[in-house]
Amino acid sequence: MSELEFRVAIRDALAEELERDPAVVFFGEDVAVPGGVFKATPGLRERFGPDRVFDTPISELALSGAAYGAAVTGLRPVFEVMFGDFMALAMDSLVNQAAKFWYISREQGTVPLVVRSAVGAGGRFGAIHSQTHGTWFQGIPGLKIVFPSSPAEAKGLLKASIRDDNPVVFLEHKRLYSVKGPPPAPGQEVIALGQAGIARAGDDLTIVSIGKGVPDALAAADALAGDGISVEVVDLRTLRPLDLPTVLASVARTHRVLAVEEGPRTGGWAAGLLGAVAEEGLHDLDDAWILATAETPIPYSPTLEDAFLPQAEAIVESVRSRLAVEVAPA
Amino acid sequence: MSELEFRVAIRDALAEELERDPAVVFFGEDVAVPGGVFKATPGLRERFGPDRVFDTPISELALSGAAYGAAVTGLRPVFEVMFGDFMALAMDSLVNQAAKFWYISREQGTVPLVVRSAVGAGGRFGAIHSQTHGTWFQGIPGLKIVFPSSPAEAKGLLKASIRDDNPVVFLEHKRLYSVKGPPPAPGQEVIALGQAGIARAGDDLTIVSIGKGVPDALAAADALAGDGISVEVVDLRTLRPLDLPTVLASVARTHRVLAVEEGPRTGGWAAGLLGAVAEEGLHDLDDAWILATAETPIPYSPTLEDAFLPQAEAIVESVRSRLAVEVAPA
Amino acid sequence: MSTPTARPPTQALDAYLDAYGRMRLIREFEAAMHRLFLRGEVHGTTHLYAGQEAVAVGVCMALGAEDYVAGTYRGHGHALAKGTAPEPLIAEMLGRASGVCGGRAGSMNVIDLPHGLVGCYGIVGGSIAAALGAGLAAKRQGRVSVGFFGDGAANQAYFHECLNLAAVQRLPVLFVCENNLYAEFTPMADATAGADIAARAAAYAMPAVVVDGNDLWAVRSAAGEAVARARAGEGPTLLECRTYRHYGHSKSDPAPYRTQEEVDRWLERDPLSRARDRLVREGLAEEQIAAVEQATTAELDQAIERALAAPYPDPETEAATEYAP
Amino acid sequence: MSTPTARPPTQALDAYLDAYGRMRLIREFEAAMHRLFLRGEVHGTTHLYAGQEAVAVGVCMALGAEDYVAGTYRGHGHALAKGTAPEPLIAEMLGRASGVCGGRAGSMNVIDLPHGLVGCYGIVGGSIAAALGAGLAAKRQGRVSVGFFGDGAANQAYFHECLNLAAVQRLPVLFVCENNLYAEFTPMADATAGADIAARAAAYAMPAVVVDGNDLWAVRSAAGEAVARARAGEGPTLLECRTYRHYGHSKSDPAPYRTQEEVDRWLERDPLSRARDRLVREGLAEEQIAAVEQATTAELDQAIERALAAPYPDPETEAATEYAP
Ligand SMILES: Cc1ncc(C[n+]2csc(CCOP(=O)(O)OP(=O)(O)O)c2C)c(N)n1
Ligand SMILES: Cc1ncc(C[n+]2csc(CCOP(=O)(O)OP(=O)(O)O)c2C)c(N)n1
Ligand SMILES: [Mg+2]
Ligand SMILES: [Mg+2]
Repeated sequence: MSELEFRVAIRDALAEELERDPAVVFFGEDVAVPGGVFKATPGLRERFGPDRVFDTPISELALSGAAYGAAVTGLRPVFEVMFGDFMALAMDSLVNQAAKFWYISREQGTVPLVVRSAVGAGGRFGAIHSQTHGTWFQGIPGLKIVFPSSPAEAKGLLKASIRDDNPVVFLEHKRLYSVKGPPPAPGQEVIALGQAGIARAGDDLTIVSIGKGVPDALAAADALAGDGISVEVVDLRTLRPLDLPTVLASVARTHRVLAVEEGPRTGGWAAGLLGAVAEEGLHDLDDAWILATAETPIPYSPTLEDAFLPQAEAIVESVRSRLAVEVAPA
Repeated sequence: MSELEFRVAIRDALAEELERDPAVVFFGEDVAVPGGVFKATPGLRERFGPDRVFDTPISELALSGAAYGAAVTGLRPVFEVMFGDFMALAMDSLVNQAAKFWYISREQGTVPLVVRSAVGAGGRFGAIHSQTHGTWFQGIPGLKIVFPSSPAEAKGLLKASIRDDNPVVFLEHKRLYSVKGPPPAPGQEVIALGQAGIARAGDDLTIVSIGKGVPDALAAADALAGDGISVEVVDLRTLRPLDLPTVLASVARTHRVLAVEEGPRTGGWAAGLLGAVAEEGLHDLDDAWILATAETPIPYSPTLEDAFLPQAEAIVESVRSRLAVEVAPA
Repeated sequence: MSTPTARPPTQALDAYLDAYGRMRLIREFEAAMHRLFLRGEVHGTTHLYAGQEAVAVGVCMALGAEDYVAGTYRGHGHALAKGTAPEPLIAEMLGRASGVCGGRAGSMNVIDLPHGLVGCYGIVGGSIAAALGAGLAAKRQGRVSVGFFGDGAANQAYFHECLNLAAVQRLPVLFVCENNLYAEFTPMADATAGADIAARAAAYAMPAVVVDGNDLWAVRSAAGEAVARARAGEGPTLLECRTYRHYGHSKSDPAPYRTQEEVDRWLERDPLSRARDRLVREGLAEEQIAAVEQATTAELDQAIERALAAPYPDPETEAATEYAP
Repeated sequence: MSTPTARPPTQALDAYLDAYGRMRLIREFEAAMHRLFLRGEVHGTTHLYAGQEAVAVGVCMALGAEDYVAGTYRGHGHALAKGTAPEPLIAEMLGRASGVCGGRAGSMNVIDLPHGLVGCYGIVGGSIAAALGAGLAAKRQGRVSVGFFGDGAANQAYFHECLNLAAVQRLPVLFVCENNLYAEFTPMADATAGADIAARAAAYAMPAVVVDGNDLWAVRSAAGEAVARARAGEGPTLLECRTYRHYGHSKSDPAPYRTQEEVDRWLERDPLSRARDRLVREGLAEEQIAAVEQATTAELDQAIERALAAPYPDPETEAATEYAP
């Protein structure tokens, strides 16, 4: 079966949901006529018309507010905030309007909206076009935060996000757009939100990651298999809600967990995940640690950015040294 | 010696720093002529003049940008964003300008600014005037996040924040403004940022909290002493940087840690702290858990809000049940 | 930018009598909120609408039940004008389970979707965004959307981005600025460069009208024209309604920044008595008006009594979920 | 809003010759960046300023070394115009340790405080905020502050809140909108209600001037007047400079959305050749101009050579700290 490119998976998910439900609309900066700066959305305007797919001014806050207001009055808006870094401008409406509505209205209505953004470093885009904003929103009840790791997940999770009746913050890693992979398996065309996946089974160590971190962890697992270390890779898929049971079940078997995050250790999801694991599964745990980025902004220079990122080699290195340390005589 | 009220401690810190350094300016919505909605800043405009202390339009993003631009060109701005909930509107300039400048400019200049906000629930202000925004910013390298727990800390930490050459997000809990306490002890007029405090020494359990959570934890510790449980209370004071060594040293002695956060468990600082403790001090740890709020927005109704908050009684209850569970026969 | 003077009613006089009744309901409702706040029954803070009744009521007269309204934290008037019943609204202020939002929202954040009240917004400017978004849906549904906001909100990011986007998209939206001369304790002119909010619409080539916000007929007629434009696909309009709040900004504000002379001048232009006088001038009998007033008072008294008798939500049984299923 | 036509130079002709040299430097710098990008030496993305040189150079002619400038991600021209040396600027694009920011910032985020370049901003509208804040300091320091931004930024929150606040505070700020008719791939008029950016200044009672952004003399004179107002304590000014970028939006953009006819029309109005012609008309000798051109080319060639020879930062030895001490 022909391979699916990540950016095409995004496009197909949008097209299928626009087709399926006339309430779905899609808008953003340069997404319609130009088809998006990452070429993810060409052709949608031509197919669904300018009333349902349109370009907007550079007004992230208004886009966020427009999506909220439209979502509580009968539409299912999907909008793009080109780079996740710009989500700081769109935050108020998501946090203080969309995320609150279902609860404070006492369930009078739902807020079915999705905001898509390109995130992540490694593209030499510098400190203000490379951040991953998931953690900015992880502590906001009412929001869901989705971060696919493969083309099949991108399609299945975006379709589920558009069908979800809650506001969804959807992250697309820049370095995944050109990745090709198998299309969704039968029955996986729509992937339930809040359900982590076991990307690889193993016995000695659980590596938990999300988004681009998952292929990196899988590559590391291959290398570590050569060392005789059997790694289980858990793909979180969503940062909120967090599928703790799947992680706990894995750790209960492997007794060791490494959380790999492309972002700073302090205030990141990785530390929070280990905290939750410690709270629930402390006595299953022989070791728990984090591989994250340095506590600085993201550098531009290739040498600095490469060293900054927790790539596959860094994961391998971290596991080897941590396990060695562990067995070293006290 | 006469007691110091929290709001007066804030005012005194501002006045002393405005007096000490002509580069310090202070602005915000209704802070100058009206003296602030929490009556924290009356008299400053009269004393230092309208060029240094002034009221502004309702433009949180511009205030944040103005503070950043002024800070990199020679001023030391302090500005108020009335309620922490509104920080979502001010986020972009703090995250994408102020927090990045020192690093990406390769230390060409510093960004000495402070943004003060009233935070926290319990005042019946509802879901959009009761949030604590510290965790929204905890994952942003370059920022410092300060959250005092007493009048003396409010004064010492605000003075240190104004003298600090980095952007500081300063949180003031609404339910502390009217609290009175001893003024700063000699030598404590300025409290170094990034240094947690031992609010109470104990042997059986470490409770870590910050801001209003500290007096709550201290009240709980008193009650638990009656049960023969000796509680150590660690006052974090800053969420970024995080003083992990102080927490680890305490846990190394007590072997049990409870993190109390007025905010949701998922994506909160408490889970992240326990994760860091697990990473560094797993083998010191007999138990670790979190007392946080439900994963919903903050309710208005008194009965709902009281049940929502991790108050002293809830802390006592949590400790009693967790320790009981622990000693129960398997 | 034109300043229309009040014109002959475009609806039958009884519609204005009915509207006067609603203005009166809002006035008495706010007086009751004030009393209940002092009694400790209303919690936290509350922002009273008294003095501005003609704006919400006059605009809503021009709307259908299915049209959308977004109000502010000073929103009791917006809700009552759009059709929210007094009892669940009072109960919400009191934090009771029978509140329109079950006591979860409170005074600043009331939501009543069944009556087209998309929400009331604690964030200054938030109502502008909600109205913009509702306008996107309204355009497809043949409805219109209204966002109420204050003079202070005209300096907020939302004002600029949302008016521009609404104009670009030609959305059926009324942006209704209630210029009551103060943002909290700050005089409008001190914070608003140019001190002319209606003039800001020109930046977006959007039509704007300055209206006497204390004249029910003037508001109704200006709103009617804007609604007609919106329904005709001609896009958004900015209405600047000049008005005044009778109370301080919020419960805790004695409003020392306003001169007695200024307050008196505005009390002379009280929208309620002006509406009443006009109804008499237009030929309504004193008894007719008095009957409406008595009915209003009776309705409110009963609503308050029922609301006060309602239970608080029980945290044990309250089945709150983070997410919609 | 007045549209001044180019007037006799207010500075000696050699200042214009010097300015022409800087425009030429920018033009050749951008051509070099383009080549180096295609060679894989410049990474990520880059936004070229070619075609807009008269704006940055004309405005900076009216400034002193101590005045502040905030540029955009299309900022190479802003930096060079304000005095940043070509070599450290190129080295920054190349990600070398000798870059003006040590290779940490890259093309979109250049900072050069010693030359008064507060920063270049990857966030559309960010330069407006930086200029506002620098204006707060500048007012106390007797300096002025300039924020460059594009037509697309006029729809951003920052534009509205910052222009209003600058006007309220009467800050010495020039808001310089470089209207090059497109925001990325979107025509200005499609996203900007009213399609008149200078007119938006009226919303804040702020003076605005529309300038031919491809005429060095016109830009210099309009900027000079605005700077004079600012220094005199008369507050901010909005300059809308009509101009055009010669390249696509960024490295990856062939700009199919622009007609060849439109491109040709603007190439005829190329600011560089117009400046050169005017210098000749004003009586400068061909040799004088050629000498400057050769010097510029030589300076740039040497800068490129040196920058290419510089090492990349070494992550091992790079002692980065999260915080200032
Ligand atoms: C974004 C934001 N900033 C500040 C506040 C605090 N605040 C509440 S009401 C208010 C004044 C608003 O004035 P205006 O828009 O004129 O409305 P009015 O209260 O006069 O009806 C302010 C500053 C807020 N609620 N939201
Ligand atoms: C807040 C924000 N939104 C979107 C972008 C993506 N983006 C980069 S440049 C650009 C177009 C800006 O157009 P304009 O302001 O006219 O400047 P020009 O590129 O034409 O110089 C956009 C949308 C951004 N960098 N920042
Ligand atoms: Mg007002
Ligand atoms: Mg442009």
